[in-house]
Amino acid sequence: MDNSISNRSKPMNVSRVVIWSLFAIAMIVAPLIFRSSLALTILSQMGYLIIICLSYNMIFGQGGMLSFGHAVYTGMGAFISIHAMNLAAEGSFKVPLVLIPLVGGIGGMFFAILFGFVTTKKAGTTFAMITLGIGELVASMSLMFPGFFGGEGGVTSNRTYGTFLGATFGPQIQVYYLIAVYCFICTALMFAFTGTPLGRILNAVRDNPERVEFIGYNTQRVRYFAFIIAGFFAGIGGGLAAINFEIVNASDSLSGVRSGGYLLFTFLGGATFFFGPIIGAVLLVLASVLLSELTKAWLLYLGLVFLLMVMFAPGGVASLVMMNLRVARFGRFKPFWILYAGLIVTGAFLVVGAAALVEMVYHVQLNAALGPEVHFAGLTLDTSSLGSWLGAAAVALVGLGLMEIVRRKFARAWGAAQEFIEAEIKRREAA
Amino acid sequence: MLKLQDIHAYYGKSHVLHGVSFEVGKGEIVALLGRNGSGRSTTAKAIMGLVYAEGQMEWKGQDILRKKAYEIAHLGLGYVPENRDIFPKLTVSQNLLLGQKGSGKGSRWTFKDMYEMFPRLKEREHTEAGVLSGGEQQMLTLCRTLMGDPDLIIIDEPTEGLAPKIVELVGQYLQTLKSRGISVLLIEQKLTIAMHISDRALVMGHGSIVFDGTPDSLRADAAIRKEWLEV
Amino acid sequence: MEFFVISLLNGLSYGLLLFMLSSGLTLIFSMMGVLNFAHTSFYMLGAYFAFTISGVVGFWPALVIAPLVVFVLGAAFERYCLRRVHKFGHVPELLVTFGLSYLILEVVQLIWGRSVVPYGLPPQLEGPLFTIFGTQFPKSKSFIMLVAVLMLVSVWLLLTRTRIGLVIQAALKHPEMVESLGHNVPRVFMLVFGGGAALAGLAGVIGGNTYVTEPAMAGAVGSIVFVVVVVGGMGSLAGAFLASLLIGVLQTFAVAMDQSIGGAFQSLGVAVTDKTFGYELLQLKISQIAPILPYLFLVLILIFRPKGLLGTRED
Amino acid sequence: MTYALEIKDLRKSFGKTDIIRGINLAVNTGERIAVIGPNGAGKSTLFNLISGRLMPSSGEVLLNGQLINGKKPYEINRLGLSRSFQITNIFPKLSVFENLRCGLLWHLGYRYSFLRFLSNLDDANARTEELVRQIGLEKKRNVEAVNLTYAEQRALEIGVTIAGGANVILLDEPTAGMSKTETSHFIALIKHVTVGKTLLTVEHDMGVVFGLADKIAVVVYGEVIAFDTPAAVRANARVQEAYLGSSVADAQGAGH
Amino acid sequence: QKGETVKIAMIEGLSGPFANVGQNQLKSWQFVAENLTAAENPAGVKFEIVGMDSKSSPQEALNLLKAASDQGFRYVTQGNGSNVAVPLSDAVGKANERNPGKEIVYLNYAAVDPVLTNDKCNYWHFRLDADTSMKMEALTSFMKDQPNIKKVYLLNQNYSHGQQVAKYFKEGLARKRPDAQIVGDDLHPLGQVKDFAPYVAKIKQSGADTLVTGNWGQDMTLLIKALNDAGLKIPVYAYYAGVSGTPTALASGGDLEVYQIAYNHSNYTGRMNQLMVDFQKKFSDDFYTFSVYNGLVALSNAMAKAKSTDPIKVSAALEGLKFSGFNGESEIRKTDHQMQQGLWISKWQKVDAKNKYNVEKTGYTFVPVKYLEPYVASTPTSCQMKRPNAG
Ligand SMILES: Nc1ncnc2c1ncn2[C@@H]1O[C@H](COP(=O)(O)OP(=O)(O)OP(=O)(O)O)[C@@H](O)[C@H]1O
Ligand SMILES: Nc1ncnc2c1ncn2[C@@H]1O[C@H](COP(=O)(O)OP(=O)(O)OP(=O)(O)O)[C@@H](O)[C@H]1O
Ligand SMILES: CC(C)C[C@H](N)C(=O)O
Ligand SMILES: [Mg+2]
Ligand SMILES: [Mg+2]
Repeated sequence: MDNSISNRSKPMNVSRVVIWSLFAIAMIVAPLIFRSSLALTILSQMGYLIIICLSYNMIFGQGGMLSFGHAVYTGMGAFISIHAMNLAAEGSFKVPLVLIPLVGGIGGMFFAILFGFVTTKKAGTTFAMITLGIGELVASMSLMFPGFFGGEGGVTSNRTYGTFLGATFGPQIQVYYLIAVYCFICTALMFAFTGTPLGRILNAVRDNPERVEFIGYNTQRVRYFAFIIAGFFAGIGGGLAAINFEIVNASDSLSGVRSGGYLLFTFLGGATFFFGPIIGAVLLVLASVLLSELTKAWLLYLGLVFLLMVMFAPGGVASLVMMNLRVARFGRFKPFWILYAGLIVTGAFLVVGAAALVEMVYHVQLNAALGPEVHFAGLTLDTSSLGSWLGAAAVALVGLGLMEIVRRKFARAWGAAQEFIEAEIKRREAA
Repeated sequence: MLKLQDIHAYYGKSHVLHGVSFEVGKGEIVALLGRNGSGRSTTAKAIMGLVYAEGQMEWKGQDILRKKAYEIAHLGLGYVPENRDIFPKLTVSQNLLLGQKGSGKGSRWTFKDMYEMFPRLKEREHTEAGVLSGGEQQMLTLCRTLMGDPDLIIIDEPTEGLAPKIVELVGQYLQTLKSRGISVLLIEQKLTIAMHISDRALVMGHGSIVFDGTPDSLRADAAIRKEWLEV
Repeated sequence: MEFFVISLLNGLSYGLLLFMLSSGLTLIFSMMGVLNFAHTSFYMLGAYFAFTISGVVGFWPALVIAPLVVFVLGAAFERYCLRRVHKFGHVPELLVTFGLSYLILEVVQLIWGRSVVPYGLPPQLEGPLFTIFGTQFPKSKSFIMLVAVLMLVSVWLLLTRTRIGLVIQAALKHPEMVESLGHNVPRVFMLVFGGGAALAGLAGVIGGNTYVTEPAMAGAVGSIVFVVVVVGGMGSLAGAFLASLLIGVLQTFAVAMDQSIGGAFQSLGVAVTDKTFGYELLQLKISQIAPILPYLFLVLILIFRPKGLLGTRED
Repeated sequence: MTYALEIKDLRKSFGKTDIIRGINLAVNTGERIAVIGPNGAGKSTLFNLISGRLMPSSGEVLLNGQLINGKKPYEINRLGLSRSFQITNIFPKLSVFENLRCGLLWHLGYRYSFLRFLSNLDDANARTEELVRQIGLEKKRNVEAVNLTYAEQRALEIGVTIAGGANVILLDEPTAGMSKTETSHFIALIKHVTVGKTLLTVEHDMGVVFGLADKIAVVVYGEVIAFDTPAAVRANARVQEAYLGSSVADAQGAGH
Repeated sequence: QKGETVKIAMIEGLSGPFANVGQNQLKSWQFVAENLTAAENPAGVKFEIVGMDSKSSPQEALNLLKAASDQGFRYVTQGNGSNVAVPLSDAVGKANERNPGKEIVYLNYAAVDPVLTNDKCNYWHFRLDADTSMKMEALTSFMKDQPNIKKVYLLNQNYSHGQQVAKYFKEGLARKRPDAQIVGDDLHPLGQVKDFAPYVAKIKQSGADTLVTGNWGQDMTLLIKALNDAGLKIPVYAYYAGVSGTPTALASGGDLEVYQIAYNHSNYTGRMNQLMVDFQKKFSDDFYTFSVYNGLVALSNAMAKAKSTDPIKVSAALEGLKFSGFNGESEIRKTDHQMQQGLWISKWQKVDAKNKYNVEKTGYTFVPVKYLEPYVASTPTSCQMKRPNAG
């Protein structure tokens, strides 16, 4: 989990060992802290989505291939896994459950080999559009073949057909740890990939495909190989999803919306950094499971967040993190503690006020007949009284005003810090 | 005509020009010399409003410091950038067409003039500009800017990549411009040409003007040459 | 014969509908390189605005006003959102439009509700225009065809009679240079984006009452418009037109074809039963996949002719 | 004997325009050749044909006796020919070090490997370090290529070109855009890194040409009108008229 | 149990493309729960319905099932889409097996895939709607008596629901009207058709005099529009003509002979009419998901019978339960948990003096044409119900 994919020295240094250990520990203790069964499913989903988003970023962030059809490979991996589980339960294909994700991986890889052969011949928009076409085709066709895809209901299975080291994989916690182990290994492998010759040449192909041809590499091959490897990991992610839900369903697993989600959240997490997609995967689960539980307006918020994030932090969350780390590394972070606190407090005012307005609007639109009261953030708002509306608007406006003041201060301080850093870098270079 | 006073310019947070002052008169060819990285191209961009700058900048008595590039262009300043910036997917004639402002009527220059000056361009009229040879592209950029009928033209390293014979041609061409009353701010590496055709020479070093005088006096000033041009 | 004529007519009218939906996208996608995922959201907005406006002033004024409102929204979006991210490249642009499509959808649902709105045809467009072989051809569809052709002509004039197209293409490569040549690049971008949005809006005004006006209408045509633009060839209006007609006709005739691969095998004497490997695929009739044929077509075109039918660029 | 590079009646036309009109050229191993000629004469096109970027319309290109026309750029590169570009063409988001290392991975046999770490490829890393030093960018070792100055980028361009250890090297206007002093440094660098190799370079700077080349090929309007030692070429009247133009006042119509 | 509160989680697509239907049904549940009379609620419990948004995604639905279980819900309900129902039923079964003491009962009020009460039947799943095989059984029984139906065209969405409609219809017709001909059997991709004119041309060419379709949503309204546009006025027998939004679109289409096969129609009198009218007054929306009513009444009866709200006891009581639903005596069949009920053929026409209920304020309504008794619609099941030993 280095700051930049391109600058690195030996793969085993102290800070790296620390980071990976923290990652492992976080995965081990997370279910001990969040104990409800919903939390456990959420954690499990984060686990395999991390694999999927990382695999997506292998082609997107590292290979410059904008795909609109990644769900094809995760989905096919999932379908193949679930059939494998059913065969295993019947006893005709003896694979222990712990190896099912690999079956999914091979499935994903198989389809990557198949479709990648045509898609990776091209890059840029052409690639993007072919993947869009293939994605739509696969998604539409899957519904037409109930034999393999199980029709509307999908294919179900039961993961408890065997035991492994005493685990039946009935309880979610066991499944979580299975996912966590895979997540850790796959993350490590994909990270390792960034440091291999193929991984580096993939970056070169992203940056300047033409020149790569003149240093001995066939760009189509490079893209194709990377695509296949990404398909493998995508398939593993799909396999784990199949184990987690014990059902695979075309409308969920293969749809264009899914593919779009991988793209959006990988980007939101930060495609230029290896660890960005991990953040993206976490956000994806939180947004789709928790946010929609909290509010009916979640799609509105999601749209807004996207718009604002892309406009103001086009490098994703990861780049925000790295920018702050950079400031910290140059010992300039001190003034920002208070500034961030200020931003958060004023921002909270703005958000609470604005969200209250939004919630009231939604309430009026959807459930007005259930009475004028909305419960929001511990408050009860009355949509029939002007006071609630004005109050919320006032809170939002005050928040906005204060935030603008803090933001200006922040921008100045930030500018100063960057100026210092630039100068410092120049100085060090000169030295 | 053009007057710069204490111009500071920045790329983001990095401070590149540290107080540049000079003037260019009507019908004058002024050479702006200096080593790589001394800030000459940045000066050109600052004039055209393409980098953030502070200070005072006047053109025909009008303040142009905070104007947008297209406004500045409409006031009669033309700019030929150093990396050519041709539009590769457009044909040669489309490139020239884009050089025109408005309908192109009343311009001192027509397509015909351009093609007469560089017959090579005429031959490649309908070719995509991206496949032109390096030198052809250089000719195209010169012509494209002229099509906009500027009163002052800022040319950044025009002889770059041109065959010796064409370099001479460009020299003549600049003098033709001068004879039509157009001022030229010439940024050059090749001292010989610059010294040969210019009325005045400026030398830049570390983001400010370190010499301002006639080519002859520059020739005479070995110390300046040694310190700021040749070492 | 009868079936052929009617199908041809259906194919052309469907093709022109597709063109109407995608002409604005051609403008934006091919000239600005922006994969505008919100394009069909503007289409939807056009329909809803027209619904509301026609309730006040009648359909015909709405036909003009609604696209203008969409134009303003599109231009504002370009001005305040898209412009900011333009410098970061195509993917952020795409994501901003993605976000916008969410927003538009939610706002539409807030204002107009989540169901179909009763946006009907004006009396002048109700009923059939003519009847051939006992099948009626509705006025509303004829009107769509007319508008599509007008769109083609006006966009074509705009692109060939002005330098807008050149300015944009050039500005994508070297925006600063184009500005230095005296062109107000930001304004051109804004106008083009607004114009593209307005075209979508116009399509919505007449598509909305000929078909259905509901929140799902944007998503339903979301990806087909890309198919048209890409198949036609980036940067080619004529290509988009040709592609629309081709897809329309292809799909319409495909509906009539009940042949399947399995059937072909059988007529060659190869036995195909439900035990045969891939039986489900083999027995799929062409008519069953007709509506998704465009995607297949897209994939094939991109493999064998990445420039598209009439395109000139490949990036 | 076989030539390092041999070109036989090579032709190329774009549409109706003939650009390369029958070029013959034979270069011995270890020779340094400068290719000069008016703008648009076809020098870069010639390089594009040799390196596989363009397909010849007819004719043959032989690399160490092996026919290479019609091959893909990467195939030709694998056979030991490498080129640089007139317009800088590097990997902007990769660091100097990574740029150079990419340049040599294939030739050290690492190909598409994804089972070993770059950091453990000691031979590749050692070579890269050496290259970094050779092109004088030690201080910018970890700087992304976009952030280099123009001259540094040009140096990197050459570095990437020679990294793979190709025997035949084509450089297209390597010194363009450099000041006099930089140019002379650069020439020294080129000489240094191409010792024992076959070099073809396009140049407009006569100082460079005469300083670097063993022989000069003059391309005019798609043909080689002279291929000789510098002294002989300088004396050649046709060359003077078509290219150098020192005394010719009527200098219009370059390339004709 | 009297006075106890029974919380039911409604896991449904409440945002996204099917939100309008989901929102309507959530209101229906809440509305009926509030308005149950003492006779309808013999257990005297208070039902509280909480909506949870699955965005119509099966995986989200499974997450929500966990969330519901965490929050102490013991009853869940869902209906829109067998693509969610099948996984949900499966997951409920597994969860109950793995977490004894936290059993959950799943009331399916609208998902009609026969598989749910056949091959994939599950003890904890109860279906309140009639499945496709039953509806087609009833429809073909109706057609038996319609001599002018000679050539039938089938047009359906190409996925399991559409395929099943075609399959069960063909079976039923062959049995009951061997003389009638199927002149076309077309499947089109779900939600991909933008203009149905080519299909209409094909139908016309086939010479069909009747069209049968299971289409819903856009695929339904666009089909009707295309039929109208082309002036092809043959009777259409449909599944989902009355779902939110579709009537509005139908009405703008003009006069077409559309029949709906369903467990209800829009012109009930008495209790159901009262509920419909009140609902429309309160929400200015239509109450059409009557299975909600049956669901709550059945649940309350079962609770009264079991004298408990414990899901284990209640589900045992639900099996084979007989109660008085909106169509009179109804039964939840013990073998497969499929409610046995009568079905209606109703016709889409303008509101008149006798049939006053104005659907979606379009001026149209669904007028009952024929009632088919439960035994007519009943179909056999292949379900091998696995019952938990305890309970
Ligand atoms: N886009 C940029 N961002 C940051 N710094 C820049 C940028 N462009 C130029 N610089 C820096 O500004 C300084 C002056 O550059 P400028 O291009 O003006 O020099 P120049 O005199 O034109 O040199 P050259 O001979 O290379 O054209 C250099 O130190 C250069 O590194
Ligand atoms: N793909 C192409 N299509 C059409 N014309 C082309 C193409 N590529 C090159 N040309 C033309 O071929 C001629 C030779 O170009 P080339 O780049 O080889 O010249 P050059 O000798 O390198 O000149 P310079 O010294 O100016 O770089 C030019 O006139 C150019 O316009
Ligand atoms: C639209 C983008 C996905 C690609 C774009 N044409 C480019 O490669 O520059
Ligand atoms: Mg410069
Ligand atoms: Mg050249």
